[in-house]
Amino acid sequence: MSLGPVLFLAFFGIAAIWFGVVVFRTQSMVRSAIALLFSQTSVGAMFLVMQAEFLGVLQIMMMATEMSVMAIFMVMFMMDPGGMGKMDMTHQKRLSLRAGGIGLVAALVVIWTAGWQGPVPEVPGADEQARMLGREILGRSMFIFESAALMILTAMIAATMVAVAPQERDRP
Amino acid sequence: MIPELMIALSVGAALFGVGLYGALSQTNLVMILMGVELVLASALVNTVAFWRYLHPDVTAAKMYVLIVMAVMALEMAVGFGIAVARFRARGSVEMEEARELKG
Amino acid sequence: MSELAQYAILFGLTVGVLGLVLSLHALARVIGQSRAEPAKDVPAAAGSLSRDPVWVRYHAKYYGYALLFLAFDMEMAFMYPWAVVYREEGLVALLDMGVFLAILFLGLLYGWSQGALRRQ
Amino acid sequence: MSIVLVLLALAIGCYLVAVFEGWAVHGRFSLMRPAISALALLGREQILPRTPDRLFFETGPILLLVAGLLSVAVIPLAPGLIITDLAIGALFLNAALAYVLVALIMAGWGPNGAYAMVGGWRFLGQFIAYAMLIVMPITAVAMRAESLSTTQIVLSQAALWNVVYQPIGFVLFVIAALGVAWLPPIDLPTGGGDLAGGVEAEYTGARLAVWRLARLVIVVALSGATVTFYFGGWLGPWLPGWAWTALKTVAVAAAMLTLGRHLPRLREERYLAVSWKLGISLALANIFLVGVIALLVPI
Amino acid sequence: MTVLSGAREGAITGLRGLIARAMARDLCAFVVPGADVARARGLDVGAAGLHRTDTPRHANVLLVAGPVTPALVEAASVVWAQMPRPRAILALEAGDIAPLPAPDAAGVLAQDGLVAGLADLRRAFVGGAFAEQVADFEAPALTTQIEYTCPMHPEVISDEPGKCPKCGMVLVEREVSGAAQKGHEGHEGHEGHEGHEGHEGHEGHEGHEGHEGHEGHEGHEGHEGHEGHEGHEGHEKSPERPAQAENTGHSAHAVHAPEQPATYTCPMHPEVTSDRPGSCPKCGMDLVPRGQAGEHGDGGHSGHGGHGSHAGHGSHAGHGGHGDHGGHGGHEEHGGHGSAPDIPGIEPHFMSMVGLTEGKPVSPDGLVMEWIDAPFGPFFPGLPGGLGLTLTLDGDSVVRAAVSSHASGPPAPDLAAKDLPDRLAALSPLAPGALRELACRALESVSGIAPGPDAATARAAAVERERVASHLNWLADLARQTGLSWLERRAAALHQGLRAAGTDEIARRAPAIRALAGRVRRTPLLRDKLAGIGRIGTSGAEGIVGPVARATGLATDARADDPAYAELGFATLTQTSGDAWARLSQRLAEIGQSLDLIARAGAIALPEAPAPLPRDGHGMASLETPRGKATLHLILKDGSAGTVHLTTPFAALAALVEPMTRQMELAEALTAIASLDLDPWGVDA
Repeated sequence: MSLGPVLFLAFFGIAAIWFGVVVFRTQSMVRSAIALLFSQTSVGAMFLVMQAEFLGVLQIMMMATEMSVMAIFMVMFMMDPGGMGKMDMTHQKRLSLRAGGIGLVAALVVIWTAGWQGPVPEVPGADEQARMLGREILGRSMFIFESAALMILTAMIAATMVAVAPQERDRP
Repeated sequence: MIPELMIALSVGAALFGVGLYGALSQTNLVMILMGVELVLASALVNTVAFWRYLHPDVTAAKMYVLIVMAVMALEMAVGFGIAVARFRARGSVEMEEARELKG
Repeated sequence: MSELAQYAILFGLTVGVLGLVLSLHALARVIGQSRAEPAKDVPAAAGSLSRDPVWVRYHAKYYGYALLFLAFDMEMAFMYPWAVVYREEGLVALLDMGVFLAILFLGLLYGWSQGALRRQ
Repeated sequence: MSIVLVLLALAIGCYLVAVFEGWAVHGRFSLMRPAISALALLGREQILPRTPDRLFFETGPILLLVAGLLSVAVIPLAPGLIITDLAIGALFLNAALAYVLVALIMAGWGPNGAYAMVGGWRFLGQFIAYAMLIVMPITAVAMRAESLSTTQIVLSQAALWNVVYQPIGFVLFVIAALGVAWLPPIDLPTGGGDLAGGVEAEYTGARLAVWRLARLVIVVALSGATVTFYFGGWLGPWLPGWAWTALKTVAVAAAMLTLGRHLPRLREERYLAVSWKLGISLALANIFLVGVIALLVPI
Repeated sequence: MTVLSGAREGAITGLRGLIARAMARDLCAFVVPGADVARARGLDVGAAGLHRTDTPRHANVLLVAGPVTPALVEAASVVWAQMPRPRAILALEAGDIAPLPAPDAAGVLAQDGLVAGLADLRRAFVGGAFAEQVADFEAPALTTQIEYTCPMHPEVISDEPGKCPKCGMVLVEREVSGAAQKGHEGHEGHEGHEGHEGHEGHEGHEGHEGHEGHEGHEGHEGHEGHEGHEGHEGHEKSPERPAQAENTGHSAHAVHAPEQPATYTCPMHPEVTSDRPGSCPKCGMDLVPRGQAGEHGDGGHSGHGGHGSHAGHGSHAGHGGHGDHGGHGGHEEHGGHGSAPDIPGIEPHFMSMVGLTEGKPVSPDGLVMEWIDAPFGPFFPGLPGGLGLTLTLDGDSVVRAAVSSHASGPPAPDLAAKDLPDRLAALSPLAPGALRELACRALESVSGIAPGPDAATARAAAVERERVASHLNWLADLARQTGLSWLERRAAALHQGLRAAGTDEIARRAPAIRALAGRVRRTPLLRDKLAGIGRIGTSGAEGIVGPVARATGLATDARADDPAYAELGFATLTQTSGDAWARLSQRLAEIGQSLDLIARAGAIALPEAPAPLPRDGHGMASLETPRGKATLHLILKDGSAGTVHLTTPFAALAALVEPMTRQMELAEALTAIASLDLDPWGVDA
């Protein structure tokens, strides 16, 4: 093991968790969305540390755009998006805490009891990784890739169908 | 014992816990989506960690990550679409009120 | 230079920017502090004092685009790896991506026809 | 060493762009003015609006500067003269530029003022308009270079610059770049006459100085990216490579700054509609054309 | 060594001295009352080396260009307060500008004065940008009172912290300026009471929306002690209140009661108030006098605005019959789902978003959002200076617009007939020549002396010159708004050259002006930006005048009946489409036409008051000003003007704003408003 990756991994990991907690603790909805964004960005940074460069940068980029869009929807649909009223927007808190805690503990137990063995393998360079992914898309996973397209198509149609106001009068 | 893997997996577990708490405790549809996003992020972390420290030769793992990312985006698109529709119909995206109005 | 080192440099750059900004703020602080005066901290609004908070539920009328964007944006996650192997894969890549994009474009056309691509 | 040189070049480039912008906006050419303005800004009070989201208000300019600087980091000045030669540089540039949006939303939301907030959310709409137009042309560029590395992209243009090879992509990329840097005619979030400063309306003093610096860095980054992707980077006869990059970058920045002054500000609705209905179709056509050409002609 | 009136605290040391010198060379001005007025008064801010800013935050100089009205001085003091120190005032013949501090530099109202004043200012900055001791800037417009309001229910206003009676949220602090606070006490508190009183009578109004509130009330009675109803509890839990707070609502009520019939309100939207009858901007219903509305007031959602504030005040505790209605407002909100049983899992705090959105106005896409009122005046960079514009924004679109004029002064008391032309010309810096001509014509119509034909054409030429100048000035403003900086500079320069030019000079400059007009028409994307914006149909255009009317195809032009113009071969030009692009084309065409008219007239003469001034009589004159037909009624008594009644195109054009901008995107709405070329000066003289 080398110290650098471990430190960075821990740093970004803690950042990701901390921002993730902030998401549900802040009163301001925009803050909440931006906190989620930075949580995801930290996850992306962890990918970078884990030398999954393409995925890391992709995560960092996609989440910036998606969470910003999320921010506007938060502002549209949440009461008091500025968080000035300091209101409580949660329910079944105890149950949720318990569920979250149990999930966490169970996962941790599994992680720490399972014996992950072996030396850390080397991974190819980022350029080669991107190529491998490209070959994967065009080769073995071609159908997954095409079904992703169908998935996106379905989502686009579904979102349009439910969200777009019926056109009473067509504006130019 | 691979410390990097342990750290990454623990982070994944923590994100999962936080996301689960959020998804269960929030009253608002949009906030619930945020919880789900966190849960999915934890899945991403775990997958990448397994790929990196156990099976770096399996490119399909990355394909899986891409698909999960797509799911995150699509879940948001559809979720917000539903939020818009529900808000238009009911004037609220609170889950409680949705239940309340059903009766 | 290893890839991790490169990202470390970028991280260092970020920290450096933070340092730069902080030192600029420190310099500005040396020059003087802001004086609290009546109405100075009210957001400027063309000569009217408008103290009402504006953090309200904001009606962004481009949400039709935003929803389509969320989905459509994913396409590029697949396109970049595809682009780098495009030449070595040749016609297969063109056809494969052609089908992919055609499907997506269909979604776009559907959104367009249903009026998602306009101010709501 | 190369890092310091690139940062130095960046500083000089920003200064030149600032001089040029002063010329374009105020009609006066003054080499001293940006320095004087910066000094004067430092001396002004830094007002914090009442009931702001202070964290956002402070972070906005910093994040903007970070985003600008990180996007500069992958632009090669010459072979070897680059801050970090990432294998996925083009994607990284894209990712860094996405944080411009985040910075503007933060800056818009932060001060709790009407103009700023409208400006911030308006920029989100603008982003939705330009986002695909910045991604898809880069994909086409990467197709030709068979790599996402900016250095490789420059090298792939040795025979023919991309501006000739894929002119549609170039036009779309420039339109998108104007949107990223909110340069006129796409300066919707700050539009002087219709939002009175918008997102930057509440910044004063050192914060405003940082904000303006960040904006300059972004302009330089975008013109640098345009040069890298479409004008063959450091390639060129007679002069050393870095000089070519610098010259081209400043020229592109000047062109971008001048172009907008002669066009009226776009309507947001229009920008969105045109980008999505026409722009995306053209970008896809561009990819397809480049794909066909790349299969037929081996350059 | 003089110290700036807005100096920054701190001794001048090496670093601060350096910065002060840098500031002296980097002056950024916020122009009051506006760039258009400054230009019309002969100032070229850019040429003087001053950088014009859009927001006071980026400025360090407040440039007061010429005399301003008290309302504008008040607004200027707000701007001054919002500028970061060190800041300075440059006043050019501005007269008394208190409560603003004395200007740091002053000068004559001309380009020379501006340049000289700037030189003074630079020296003042070098020496006095920092000072050991500085005083706060205070002005009546800036004083505040603290009140507390619910973020979700702006109508809930309380004098002290607490929880919202409707939703249980913590009330947030809000500052209101002295004037606004008065209004709040008068209106809101009053409304609340009206609502209570009207309650008894409201059975009789079954047909009205009002009875929904009644149902809500029933629901309340059936739900005594409902748990989720924080507000009610909160109200009952706080019986002890400072005496002062307790009185607020009531005293306001008492004081304002006599004013009752003067206000009109909408039966459905009691928050809509007006001092004139008319129709409701939200629903289009006819407004009814306030007293009557009170009887229905319970149903409308801000009827409970009043209730809410009372609950917040908690002041009916000892109020006998009224106590009952205390929480009523809150319960109305509840009425919407009053039948819902208590649901396990909902914490007591749980507030209803359905209640929050119910009954609120719905946008065309069916979403109910919150609206904010954003001021876009009086000093908004892309609009005429002095124009008060408040837009109610639903996100990025405009749902309501209120136009007012901050720039019209009180009518002058007795006015000697010989001063009339000068006084009238001083009313509006944007069209002084036209108003002077109008005054002279009115005086002539009293005395019955008509000018000779040559004099008449020369005077017409002067009006035409002003028309060209005014249109160029407007063009510069439009360019500013649309971000065409080259056009702004070019139009401003041509405007400066033309303002006071003689016929030869105009003939020399005419080709450049025509070339500019041609270039504007060909500017890429400009047509795309303006076409379809702010379209006015001919049906909705009754009563409008000037280029705006002509751009919609109405050939109304006071010049058509004028013999002097008939001699010059005047023919009315019109456009058909009636949108912002048509208005631009119309004005460009009029610029060309006016240049032709001036060339044909051959001479320019400013009007003079008729030689033997009439002493008594009644006169009336009208004139096509650059913005449309203005009419002056004049009754002279004993050599002084007894009654002066001036009708400018402002009112008719301002009335267009509201219907024209409804549901428009903000930037488009502002463009549409700018395309009207409103002149807020001299409106109610």
